[in-house]
Amino acid sequence: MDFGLSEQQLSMQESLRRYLQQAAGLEHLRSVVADGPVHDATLWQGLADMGLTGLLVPQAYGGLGLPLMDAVLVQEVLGEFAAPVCFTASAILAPLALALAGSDAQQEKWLPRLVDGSLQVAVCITDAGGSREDAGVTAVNDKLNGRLMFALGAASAELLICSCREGDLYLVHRDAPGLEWTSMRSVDDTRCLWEIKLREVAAELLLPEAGDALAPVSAAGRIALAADTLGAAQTMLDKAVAYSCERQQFDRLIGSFQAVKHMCAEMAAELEPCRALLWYAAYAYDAVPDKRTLLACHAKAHLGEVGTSIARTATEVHGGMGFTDLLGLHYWFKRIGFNRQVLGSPDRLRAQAARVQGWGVQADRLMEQGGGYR
Amino acid sequence: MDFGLSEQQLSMQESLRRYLQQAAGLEHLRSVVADGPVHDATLWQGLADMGLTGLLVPQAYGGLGLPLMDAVLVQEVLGEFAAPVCFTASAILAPLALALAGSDAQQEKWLPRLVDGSLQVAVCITDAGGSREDAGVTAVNDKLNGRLMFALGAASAELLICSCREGDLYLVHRDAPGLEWTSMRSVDDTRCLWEIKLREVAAELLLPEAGDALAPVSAAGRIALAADTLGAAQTMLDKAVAYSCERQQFDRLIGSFQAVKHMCAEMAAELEPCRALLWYAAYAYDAVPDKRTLLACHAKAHLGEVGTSIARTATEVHGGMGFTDLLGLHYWFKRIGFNRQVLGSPDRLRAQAARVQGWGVQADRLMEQGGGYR
Amino acid sequence: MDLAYSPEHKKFQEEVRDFLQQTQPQWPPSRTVGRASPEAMRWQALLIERGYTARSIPREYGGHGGEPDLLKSHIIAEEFARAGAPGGLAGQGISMLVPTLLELGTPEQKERYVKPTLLGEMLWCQGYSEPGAGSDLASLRTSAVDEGDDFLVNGQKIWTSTAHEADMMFALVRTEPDAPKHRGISYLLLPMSTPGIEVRPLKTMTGHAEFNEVFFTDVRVPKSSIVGNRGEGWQVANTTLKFERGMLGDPNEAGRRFNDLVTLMQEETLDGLSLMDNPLLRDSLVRLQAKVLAMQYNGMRLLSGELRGEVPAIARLIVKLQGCELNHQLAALAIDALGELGLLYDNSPRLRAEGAWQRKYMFDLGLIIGGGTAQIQKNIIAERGLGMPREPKLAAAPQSGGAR
Amino acid sequence: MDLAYSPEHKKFQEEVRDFLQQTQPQWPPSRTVGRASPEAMRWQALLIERGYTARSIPREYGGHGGEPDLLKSHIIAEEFARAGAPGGLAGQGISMLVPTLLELGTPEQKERYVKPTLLGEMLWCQGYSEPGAGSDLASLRTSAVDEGDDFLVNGQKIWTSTAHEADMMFALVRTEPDAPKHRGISYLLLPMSTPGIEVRPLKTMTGHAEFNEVFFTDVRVPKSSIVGNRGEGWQVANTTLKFERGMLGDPNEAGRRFNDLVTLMQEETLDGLSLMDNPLLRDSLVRLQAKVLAMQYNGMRLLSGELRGEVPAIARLIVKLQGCELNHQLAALAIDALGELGLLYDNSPRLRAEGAWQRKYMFDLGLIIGGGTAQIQKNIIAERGLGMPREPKLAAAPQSGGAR
Repeated sequence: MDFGLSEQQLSMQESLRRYLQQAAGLEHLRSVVADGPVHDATLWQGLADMGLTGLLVPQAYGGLGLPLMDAVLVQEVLGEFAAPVCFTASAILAPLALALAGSDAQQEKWLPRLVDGSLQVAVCITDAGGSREDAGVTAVNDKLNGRLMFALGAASAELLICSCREGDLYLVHRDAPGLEWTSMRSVDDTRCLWEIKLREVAAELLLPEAGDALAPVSAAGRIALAADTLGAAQTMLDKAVAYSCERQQFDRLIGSFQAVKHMCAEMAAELEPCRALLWYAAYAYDAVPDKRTLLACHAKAHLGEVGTSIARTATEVHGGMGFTDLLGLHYWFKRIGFNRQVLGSPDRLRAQAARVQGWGVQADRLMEQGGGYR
Repeated sequence: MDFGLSEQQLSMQESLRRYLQQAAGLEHLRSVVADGPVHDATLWQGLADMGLTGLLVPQAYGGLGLPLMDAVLVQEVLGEFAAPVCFTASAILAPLALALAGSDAQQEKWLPRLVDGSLQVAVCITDAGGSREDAGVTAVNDKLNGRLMFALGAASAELLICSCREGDLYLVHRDAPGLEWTSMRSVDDTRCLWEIKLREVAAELLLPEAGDALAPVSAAGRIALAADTLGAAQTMLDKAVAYSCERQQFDRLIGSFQAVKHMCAEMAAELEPCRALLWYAAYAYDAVPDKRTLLACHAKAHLGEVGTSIARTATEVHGGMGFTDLLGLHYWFKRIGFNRQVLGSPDRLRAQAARVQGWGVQADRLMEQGGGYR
Repeated sequence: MDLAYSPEHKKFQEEVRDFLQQTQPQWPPSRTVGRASPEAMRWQALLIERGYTARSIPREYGGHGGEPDLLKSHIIAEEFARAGAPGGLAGQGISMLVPTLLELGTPEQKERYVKPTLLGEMLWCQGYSEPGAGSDLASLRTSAVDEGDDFLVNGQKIWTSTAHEADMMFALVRTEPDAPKHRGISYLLLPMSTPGIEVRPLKTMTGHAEFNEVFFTDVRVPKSSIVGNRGEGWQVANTTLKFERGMLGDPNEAGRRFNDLVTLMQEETLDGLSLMDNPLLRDSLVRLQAKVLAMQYNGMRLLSGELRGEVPAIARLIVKLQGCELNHQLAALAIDALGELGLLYDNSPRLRAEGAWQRKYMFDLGLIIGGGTAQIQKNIIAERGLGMPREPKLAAAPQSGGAR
Repeated sequence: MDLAYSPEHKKFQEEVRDFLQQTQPQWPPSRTVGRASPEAMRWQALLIERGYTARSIPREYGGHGGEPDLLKSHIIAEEFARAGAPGGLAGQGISMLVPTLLELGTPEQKERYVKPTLLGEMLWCQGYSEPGAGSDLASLRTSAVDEGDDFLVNGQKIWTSTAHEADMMFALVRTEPDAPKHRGISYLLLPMSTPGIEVRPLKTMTGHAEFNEVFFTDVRVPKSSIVGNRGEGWQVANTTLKFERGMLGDPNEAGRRFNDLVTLMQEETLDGLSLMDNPLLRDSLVRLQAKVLAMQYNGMRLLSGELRGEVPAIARLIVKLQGCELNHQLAALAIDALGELGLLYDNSPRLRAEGAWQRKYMFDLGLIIGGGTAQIQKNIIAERGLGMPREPKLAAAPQSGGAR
């Protein structure tokens, strides 16, 4: 019995941190996102060269075939650095969906290119966040019609994996006729978001041998974003502590004021148990499939709340400097804000966590009859 | 334009405080409630002698015929002292219901006895808090059948005013055949609660000339309990500040620690705006009837939340002593807890505040169809 | 408790309403903080003439010269807000410098500065905060060295909004370096065109440069530019800060924001159902409504307190802390209600309210921190409001290094 | 990350399960803190024999004499909890005094006290806190004056649970009045039957006397009753306090309480609808579930850390603060879910769970305050966990009077 990370996992995180310290520091981040949301291709290639984009790809296709946990640990470190890459879409959701539900031909064609970093995939699971402005696509005879909102993924994505209203996953080529991509701009310029219109677009159904593919893909995405928030929030806390041990006001370090100490202590006290929750959610994804959805909902919802609170408190500890662009603290603040809403807001995730436990189903049924509230 | 209390109102509160300081101090409270929930008849007579039980009774029946505000200000001071009397039932709800919907004969018979303090009335508005264990009474041909839970009022109450499932108010004599009273015991021994079974009990309908009587009576009860919480919370805050300016630990007054200061500051910052909210709710009860229900819901819900938080924080500021019986702080703690639940919990009141503004009616309708959730 | 107006004030209220109805075609675009447009300046002149702004400032200094009447001022603010009409010019020159000069300025200073400031011809910025002097403002270091008739100013200011377009600055500088912290400061007026002043925009987390940094290198300022006595700038500034702090946490802003939030929740849907039908969002909305109302009524209570001449201390001290927090919570709920749509920013497609909710959510954090952080506010409430003991004096020299 | 047990531990797990199944008829009523019943003492002896309690305490002192195996201890706790079986005897004698004696006691002290304590024959209470020494424990004043072979003890203790039935007390007393605060304290063992000791029950807000006050008037205690060195009682006590703090905020308690809350919400109705169908209550429930799970997994992480020999510091330091708060929030939600029913207490008709929710709601507040208040916990997390600077030293004598 061992509840914790292995030596290999810890050293993988450490080497990634070392790499990002030199390749993705604050100045790099600033320059890369200066003109809006990006996927940093150079950085991506660096991750591929470290073998990280293929962590989840089966060994048969050149990947490492590791459990979700390892990719989640990478995502955590990317969150620590607010790294401007779409890791969740191309290195977590895409390989999982393809490995789970792709045909041999599809796997052979695409998985190796995920490993070498040459392929970017966009992913849109509208269901996860709920449908706004009637977004959603309908599949008839493998033709998709409709509109997807809030797809995650790089501008250079060649493929799109999306869910349709009926709950199936589809694979779509970027150059398929009838597709129209529009870039959306969120507060967080370190990830890209898209609106995609589809008119009679040819698509390939991703159908697993057993069960559905949407649920595990949703769960993995949520765990990944929770990990990203864990990393980002830890960075904000660390920066707040460090700043409070440097900054003087009223002839003393502000970190010696009890108010500041308690703000930092509360952040730590909220955040630290999230680490164990996240680990268990990632572990359960592979080891306890029954609890997959429940724990993914809990991890993302809870980290969404804790992260938001830390983003705010850490900014406050920095005083005016936290509010300026000078320290760049806001990149993490916005990253956490993004993770909170994408793939399901906390209250929506809690409702789903209740549903999978059979709690309050009568109320849900009544509301669904009335208009689809989930 | 004047948003505030008049000289008369302030001096009425001051004389009441002076009276309670000598007649209802902590030692008195302890001795009175030693054996369980009570209505302190001596204290009640004292209030009657000051003219306070007749504040709301029309002048024609010997009362002062004042607006609700004045009774609310009395209730606030009673909350400050956690005074063991059922003022809300006998001096606020009963005179309002009788004045609003009583016949001339009923008014003539009962109102003067409210003024001189010789009559106690119990009140039960089951609707306000929602029905637990299918409590509720049905009225057919002025006969009541069913079960009332959580009636407020003294053991010596001669009358009961209650609402039936259909939403009407009824007047019932304590000695009417078919009535069975059972005392309930809550954490708060300074007020009495009753369960009342009714089998074919003869009752007199209280029907106002226009509108219904239940809504204003509910609103008044809620504003009264909110006022009680305001007074009780203010006492807890004052005691916390005073204690922190006396108690030394680590060679300094604990009130000089920033953590303790901020706890007290946060209590004050939360509580002080409640005062204006409560005043406006009491004022609107008579002056802006359209907003009566909305503001009553807001005042009680918001003071319920703020009060709970202050009850806890003020106890914490007192450290271990706050947890003991020695300082008696818990009488206020429990008083606030009682006010939070009785006549509608905060979430239920917020739902009603939304409904009267037409917000979310579709969802409410769906849920009501499904089982009566309000 | 009587919220009706006297006949005189009712009449005044009608006057204001009539005025606003008649002048609607002349309304300039809603007021901004920086340089006033010609329309805005004309509007300002009209408002002064009618006594709807600069009401009690003497005519000789460009004001309306009326008797102070708090209730009329309240009616003006209320009616302008109700009609959605732009008020008079704002900005730190009008709200902070003018009252200070009227109280402490020399006749020449009043003569020279008040009227053009009121009319929007002269724009001011405030030079108080420094990178090392935020919460602890009195530790400011920008120096003004005595050089005969002039001071030679060197140092840096931060958080200087409108510095890039201002004509003038009112600033705190250290004229007596050897005096105790609070004693060696003077309050100085200086033209922004003086050689040696450099203004750099200060970008914040919102992505915009709402503020500036201002650098002083051997900037020469005549000694006659001091307001109040030399070395007493701290007291002069506190006269002014009082006005600034009164503006933060305005419950009317919370009211407007709340109404926008209600509209949003009525208009937006999720999975085809109105957001207002989401029981969790609705509950959060009503929870905030109670706080908004409480702060608005608290504001009315304060107004009545001023009319009576007895302002309830705690009710006043908590306004900034509670008001700014409430505004922030309103923006937070709007973002949550919008979900992913609430993340959108800049000129994104599907953007709601031009990204105002996110911008406010972030800017509010700046307001929670600025003008006395939430922590400083709590100290003030505890010490001045509740009479709790001050932080005890420390034993020795400044701590450094800490226990890391 | 691998949550499976090794074959050895799996086998052990089965052994425990079998044992519990077979012995179920013998289980005494669930364990209490005070004096043990004869059945509980027999059960305790059986558990020691099997190594399910007092596992690694040497046989010569009445323990099982096994090798320490944290994982087996964890399995035991887990299986007992799963089966709902009563564990071994608890109480401050077993959990705090015994480990202290084993570490620092003389051979005579171990000989004399450990075995009867383990077997439940000797009941202890703890004499640390005093009315004036709570958070600031080191300022305690109960004096033990040197009188040749004995100390003469005078003073008062508070928060002494089980004092009214205990045989013995382990106490902190001041033996060196002139030494610095932390240096003059000694750790003393004394029979509660010693003349001059008076025990008065201390009623708390729950209405029950869970604690006592203990008064000492010229109580004579032989010097041989000191544990550790004279004047080093502070260090001795800290060995013990470590054990106490580990017990507060137990995530298993949160788990049990959460399950009870789920049952409550499934069984109770409001207006005919299950409480679980109330979207607001359900949301609050799930919110707390995430916290309960997080604290439980945090506990597993700590266990693994102990097994590895590297306990993550912050994960450990936060347990008391977060765990006690979480338990309190669970009770608060239960009360809210029950509405007026949640107010009922004592032997009221319609009472739910014998009033346990209200009792816990209040008692938790005592736990949040006791054993290091929430504020002290935050200081510790900030200073020891995050390496932030300590409170700077004060300038002069104690403040008094304040600024009121």
